[in-house]
Amino acid sequence: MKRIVSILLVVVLGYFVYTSLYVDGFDMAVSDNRQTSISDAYITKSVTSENESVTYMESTDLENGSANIVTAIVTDYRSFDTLGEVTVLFLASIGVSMVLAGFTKKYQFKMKTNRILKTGARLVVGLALVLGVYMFTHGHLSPGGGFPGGSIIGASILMMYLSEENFRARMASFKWMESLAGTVYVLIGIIGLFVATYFLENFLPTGTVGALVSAGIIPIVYILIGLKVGSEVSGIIDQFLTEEVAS
Amino acid sequence: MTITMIVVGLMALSLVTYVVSKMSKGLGSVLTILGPLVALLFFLLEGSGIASGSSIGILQFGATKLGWFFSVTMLIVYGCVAFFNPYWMKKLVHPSAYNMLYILSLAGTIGMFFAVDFIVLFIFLEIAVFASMFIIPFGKSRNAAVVYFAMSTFGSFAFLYAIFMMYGKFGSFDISFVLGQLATEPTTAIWVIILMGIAAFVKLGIFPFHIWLPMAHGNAPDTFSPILSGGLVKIGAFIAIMVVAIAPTYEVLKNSYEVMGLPILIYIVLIIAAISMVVGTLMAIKQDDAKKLIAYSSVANAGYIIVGIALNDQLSLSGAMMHIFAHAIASAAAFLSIGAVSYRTGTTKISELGGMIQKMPITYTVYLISIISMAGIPPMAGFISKWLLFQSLASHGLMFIGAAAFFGSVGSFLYVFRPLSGLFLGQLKPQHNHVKEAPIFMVVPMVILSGISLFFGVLPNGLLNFIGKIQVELGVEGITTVDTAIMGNNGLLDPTLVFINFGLGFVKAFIIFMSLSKSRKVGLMDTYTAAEFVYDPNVYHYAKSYYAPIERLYEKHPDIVALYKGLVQRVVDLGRLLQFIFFKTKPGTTALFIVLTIILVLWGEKIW
Amino acid sequence: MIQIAGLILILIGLYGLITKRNIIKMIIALNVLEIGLNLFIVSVGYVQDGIAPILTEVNNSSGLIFVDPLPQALVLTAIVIGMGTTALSLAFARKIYATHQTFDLNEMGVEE
Amino acid sequence: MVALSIINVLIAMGVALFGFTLQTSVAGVNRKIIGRMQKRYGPKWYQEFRDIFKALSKRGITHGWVFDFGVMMALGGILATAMFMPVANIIAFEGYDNFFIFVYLFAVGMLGMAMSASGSGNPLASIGVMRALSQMVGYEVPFMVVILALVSAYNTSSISGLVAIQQDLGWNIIRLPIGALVAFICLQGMLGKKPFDTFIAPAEIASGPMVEYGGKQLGMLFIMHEVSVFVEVSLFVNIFLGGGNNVIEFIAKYFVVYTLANLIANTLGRFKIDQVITFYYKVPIMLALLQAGLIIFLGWGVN
Amino acid sequence: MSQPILLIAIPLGLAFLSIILKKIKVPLLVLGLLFSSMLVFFIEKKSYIIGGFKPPFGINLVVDDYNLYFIIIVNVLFLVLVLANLSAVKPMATVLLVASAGLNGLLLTGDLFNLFVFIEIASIAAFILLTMDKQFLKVFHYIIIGTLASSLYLLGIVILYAQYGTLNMADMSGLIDGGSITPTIAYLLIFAGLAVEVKLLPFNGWVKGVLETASAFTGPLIGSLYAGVMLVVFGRVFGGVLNLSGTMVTSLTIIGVITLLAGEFMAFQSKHLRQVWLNSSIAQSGLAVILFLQGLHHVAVLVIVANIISKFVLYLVSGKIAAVIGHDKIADLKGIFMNKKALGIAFTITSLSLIGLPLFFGFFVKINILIALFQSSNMWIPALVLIAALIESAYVIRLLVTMWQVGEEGEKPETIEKPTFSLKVGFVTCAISIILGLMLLVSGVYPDLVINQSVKAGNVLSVNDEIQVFTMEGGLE
Repeated sequence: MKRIVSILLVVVLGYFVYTSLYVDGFDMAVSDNRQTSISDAYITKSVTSENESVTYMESTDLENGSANIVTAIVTDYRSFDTLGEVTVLFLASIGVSMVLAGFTKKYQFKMKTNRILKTGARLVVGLALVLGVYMFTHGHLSPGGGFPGGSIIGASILMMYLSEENFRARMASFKWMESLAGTVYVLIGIIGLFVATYFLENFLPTGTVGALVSAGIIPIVYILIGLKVGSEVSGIIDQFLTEEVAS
Repeated sequence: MTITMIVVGLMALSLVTYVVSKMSKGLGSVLTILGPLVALLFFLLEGSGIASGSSIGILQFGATKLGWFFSVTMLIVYGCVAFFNPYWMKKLVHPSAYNMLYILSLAGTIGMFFAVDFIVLFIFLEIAVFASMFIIPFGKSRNAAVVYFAMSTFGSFAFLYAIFMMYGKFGSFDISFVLGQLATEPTTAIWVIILMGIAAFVKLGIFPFHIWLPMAHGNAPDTFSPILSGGLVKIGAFIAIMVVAIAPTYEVLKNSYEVMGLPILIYIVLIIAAISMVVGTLMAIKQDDAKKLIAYSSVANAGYIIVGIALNDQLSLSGAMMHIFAHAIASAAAFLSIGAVSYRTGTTKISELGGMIQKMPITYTVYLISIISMAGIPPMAGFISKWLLFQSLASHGLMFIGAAAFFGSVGSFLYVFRPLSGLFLGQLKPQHNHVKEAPIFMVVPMVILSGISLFFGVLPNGLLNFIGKIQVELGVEGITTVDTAIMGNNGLLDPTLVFINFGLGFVKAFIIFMSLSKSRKVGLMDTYTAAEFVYDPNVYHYAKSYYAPIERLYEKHPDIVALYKGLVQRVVDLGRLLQFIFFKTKPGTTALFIVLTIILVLWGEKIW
Repeated sequence: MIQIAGLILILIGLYGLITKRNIIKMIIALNVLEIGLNLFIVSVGYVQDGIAPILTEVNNSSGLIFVDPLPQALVLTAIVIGMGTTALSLAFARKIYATHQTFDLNEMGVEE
Repeated sequence: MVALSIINVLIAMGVALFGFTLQTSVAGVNRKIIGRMQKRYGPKWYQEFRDIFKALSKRGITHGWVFDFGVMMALGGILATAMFMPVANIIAFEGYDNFFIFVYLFAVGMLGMAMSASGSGNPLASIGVMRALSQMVGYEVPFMVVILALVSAYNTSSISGLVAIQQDLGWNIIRLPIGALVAFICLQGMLGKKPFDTFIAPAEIASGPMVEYGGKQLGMLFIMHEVSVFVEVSLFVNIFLGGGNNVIEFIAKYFVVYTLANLIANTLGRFKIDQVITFYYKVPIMLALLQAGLIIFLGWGVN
Repeated sequence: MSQPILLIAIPLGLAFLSIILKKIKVPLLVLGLLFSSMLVFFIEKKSYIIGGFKPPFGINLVVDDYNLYFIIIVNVLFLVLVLANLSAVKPMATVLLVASAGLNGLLLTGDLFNLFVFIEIASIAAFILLTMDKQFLKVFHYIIIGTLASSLYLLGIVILYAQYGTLNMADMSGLIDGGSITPTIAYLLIFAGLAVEVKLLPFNGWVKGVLETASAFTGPLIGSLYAGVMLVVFGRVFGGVLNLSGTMVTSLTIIGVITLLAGEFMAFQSKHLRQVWLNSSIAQSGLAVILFLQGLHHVAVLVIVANIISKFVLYLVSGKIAAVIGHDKIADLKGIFMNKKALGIAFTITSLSLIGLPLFFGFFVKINILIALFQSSNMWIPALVLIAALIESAYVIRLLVTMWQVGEEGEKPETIEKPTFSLKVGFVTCAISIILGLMLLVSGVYPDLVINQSVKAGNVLSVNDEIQVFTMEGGLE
């Protein structure tokens, strides 16, 4: 009965939302070739300077040098959001460790891992770590970036945890990394404020669009984010794979 | 000295009093005496033409005769009652706070009477209310303060709403301007009149808003009950006068349906006033606590005041004002005498006392004089006002209201006699054998108040002439007096003549009495007992359920307190229900509510 | 179409939140809701025949038709935030389990 | 002070004295009549005077100052009330003989007596006072309502004014029989005659308020009682029977009213106190309101 | 130097640092907050660009009369709160720094999506802070509902983005005013999202569990600062950006009114101190929301300011009482202030201000609410507001009387012994309560500064030349 009512309610809600979005003159449907002026400016990188078009490996010294436009938005145009996002993750990792404060002993799975798994895992972990690092260093050029990169690092740590019974990452160093990465991110912002004019301003030369060393602070920020996210995710994983010390 | 200076000075004094009281309780309580007395002195010296003084911010005052009249009444009461404060310092829980709030409530009332602006009026009204509210729990009851404040706030908010209705229409808070404009907006005007009327009813303790009066007056500290009954209740009368006399009520209501030549609304008000006379009287008759009894009598007397104000003619209005004055003085004196008894014996229950006249004759005399005034018996001030009111009732031919008024009047003989007989007369309880007369500084203010009652009962014309001037100020024909006689609609009253006649009669009786052989003095236990030997004064005293035969007749009366309790219970239940519905520990429920709300709003959007 | 799918996922998530009394299931429902939301956001930025907004050697000019990059950036943020809250709520779930020995709200008996 | 010349005061005192003499005599005569009715011989017509003087001459007891003071206050109040009473064409204070003065000044005397009685310390007295006051609640209201209607209709509350109007229009008792009936029932209560003598109830509460009195206090209370009966009956005579053109007519009417009341009293038993109140709030008040309604709304009998 | 971004950046940076510099966590926290509360006084009113891109494209922070007012209050109170609970904050120092940054971000940001991020930061910080009270299940409730709420909010702004192609508040506001369609569903979703945080009635299932056990630290933080900031955000979004009209205003106002009344009803029946205040907070939020929806921003601002300050003191004192006595059942707190008069006086002043008695700040709030409502020719809302105020007065006075007086009904005080338990509350708490109480008293006698500031603040959201307010100095202006 409860379920039927709930389903009914949800369906009614869906109907109302649907009609308000698509029927009552409020046009949410995908229109063709609709570019908002803002996104257009992001794509042509013409927010501060008048810029007709951007060409890969040709345009130089633009307001933003990232070939990946999403990255450009995430780490430059709306970098402040990203700082907040990092903070959320940071908070989550602190929160997890505070909530599970008594949980210190590593969780013992019932199933024992075998040698193949262990060896395979080590192999993959190395590759995965490299992949992660690649991801966040090339975030301004290709899909990916700090967050996926960091997550991949976290995933590799998880793999180690699962495959090796006694493996325990050194959380202290992760903490240092996390802390330093975060602090440096903020510092970069503040440097922007003092060296240039604005907080988080891209005060380095942006170089050529598409080059590895380009786009000013974007790669630095993404590396920091990658390190930070990686260490935070690892921290969370570490915390989750522990259990309460029986007292 | 200007009004502004007095009001601001009193407010400052209240803080000073607090600080001084922290150092020395006695000194602080002396300040509570000096404050009102000095202010009274200024008012009397400057007369009703006292300068209003420059405004401080929004605090702007305008001198009116009406305000002067009320202020002086209030100051007399406050000044006289304050003499009791030093004696209560060690009995109170928070003596410093008491002293501060005492002066603060005075400042509130005085400020209110002279306000030219509704907001200022409201500010001071609320100050008076909350200052007094905090004093009440120093007495016997904690709930009383809450009930008082809740009821009072109900009235205040009705008033506030009315103020803002007028503001919404006329864009101003200026009292005379706004009330003057009222006739142009009849619909608003009627609402304003009703709401302000409710405010007046609540403050005065008119049925059905009277329940706070016995609770608050009966349970407040003995030093503060006289203030509540004699002073603060009269705020309601002030508001009522404002509604009926200053606002063009009769003009607004002139097209409405008429009963007995009066607009229906006025007639309803009269009926409510009549009910409150009857209810107040009946409830007062059955009280065993002397303070509660006087409190209920205030309810009944408030009915008279409202009748007088509502009729708003030459005689009734002057009767109402005279009654305000007379009742303030008399009820303060009555409460003070009960307070004095309580000071010496620690109780105000009639059935626990008896024969106090032997120990406290002056207190007894003060009580006697004040109840004579409260019952409206010559030669006290209360008679003048009742006579004027009856004149007006008779000339309007309001027979039902009249019947209620007569009932209240006769009933007042009953209830005032109950403490007189049970508390002061009769057998003295053995445990009170060592009680002494009240201290001299408690006796002095009581005697002063009694003197005022008597003086204005014999020579009221000075006061009545002033009331006449107030009436003219309010746009009503003033009361006319000839020498010592008062001109009524259908007869003359010469209080002086009445007093002289009474004096002559008394002298005759005195002569007869003295010329005859002297009686032998015997003790109170030495009485006719039908040959029974009675040795215990406790069992030989008729004070418990004094009016049992009458009380039996209406013991099954509907209880208005239960009604209010039910209302409060409903609020509590509703709150519990809401809390039960909305505050579950299950997030799913909250999510459900969110979904439901969104659906409902969207649905509303679709429909309209 | 994808928008509709996103909306449906949101509704499923809501349904789960309303009916489920199991903490883990509630967290899952919340995740479903968030995924639906993310899907919706991304689909809002879709442009007919648009390509991913990355300049590469193939798509080397900004004159091409790209899909709206902003919603994608928003989704990135939203995903990470969602992950953070999920992690936190799972930690809470573990803690609650440690105290009550159950994930089911009905069995905890703390209803007032 | 318009009215207060020595002459007026002397006249007023004369009225009071006249009232006392009249009522005491009439009461004596009535005792005779009642005696005859009961197949007794009855006392002499001046027996009441004898009783009073006897009491006054005795040496009594006192229970403290309020006991004496109350008696004086009672007698003083009642005498002052009687001084206002117009008797036929003898009016001490023309225009000032306001009805409300009678009611309230009368109460001073009553209060004095009640105070004195309670001050005696005897619970029986207190019970008597309580009953008297309770009874007052009963009879006062219907009576006042009728008077209110009259005052409202004639626009005067002066007793002499009411008398004068009746001399033009005729007696109120004829034109307003319901009101007169109510007033008479109330008079019965005021006088404390059976069936409304509950507050005295000699055999039950030993004469109630009077239980402790003897000697001069009792004598003074007798005087006070006689004067108060004079005031009460005279009010009825003046308001409903048109007073009198001369003293003889007034005395005749007075006699008739008082005797009638006495006769009725001697044919009835005694109500309990709550029966008294219930009775007054059933019959007389309804009749009074009916009469008032007839007068105020319909104007019957007043023009 | 007076860059408002530092209000966010410095605490964030310190927060990141503090996890390695564990030993000096608390000094870092105090330092950061001290810095913030100094900085707020030097901030200029203008729009600050972040990252060098002008507003519709980049994110900007806005400092205007509206939020500057609250930034000052919130930062100073945050510092004060930490100082009052210095012994308790050690484990939470990092989170507190983030919370401070989050609250400042909520107040400052001029971008709708950035607002979402800060809502998340602030609420996650709140979740973690609330674990101090060890009520995990109840916080879990908050997490679920809070996350749901922010998802709804996000959905709303995405729909708006799809419609108008911008996320900047000022830009959005202009486009909405110029546009032809009313995106009702988006408004409603945003409303639902914010309503959870501002505790409107059907949305606030989490409040009771969280706040009724709140300590002297989490209580003022969540009940006063968070609530105030969320209301400010609500005002910013619904007063400044979205342009409601027609049925929508009515429906949402009804929700506000229900919240107001139901909050007071629930508070009236509450038997525990903190339960009373949480219900009263709900009611006050309802009131502020009503005023914002009716376009009476300046009075809504007044309500928020009064509510932040008064609830701060009330939760602080109540939390301390609960900590010292061990419970907060009102019936067992008879005469608790008799041995701690200073604290009691502060508590009393604050509660009297809450119910709007003259001489206290709340009075002018009440008067101005009524003036504003009547000016917009509303008849029903003021009546309901007054009914709510009536109920509020009743329970607050009942509470005060209980806490100042000993003895059962009918007992005379002179016969009763004074309570023996003593209320050991630190000097700092007392001092803070008294100072805040005195502020309410002073601004109750001279409210002009606050009121004028509120009018300025309100005018930021929508300029209204015909605003009339009642002040001490000039009466009706």
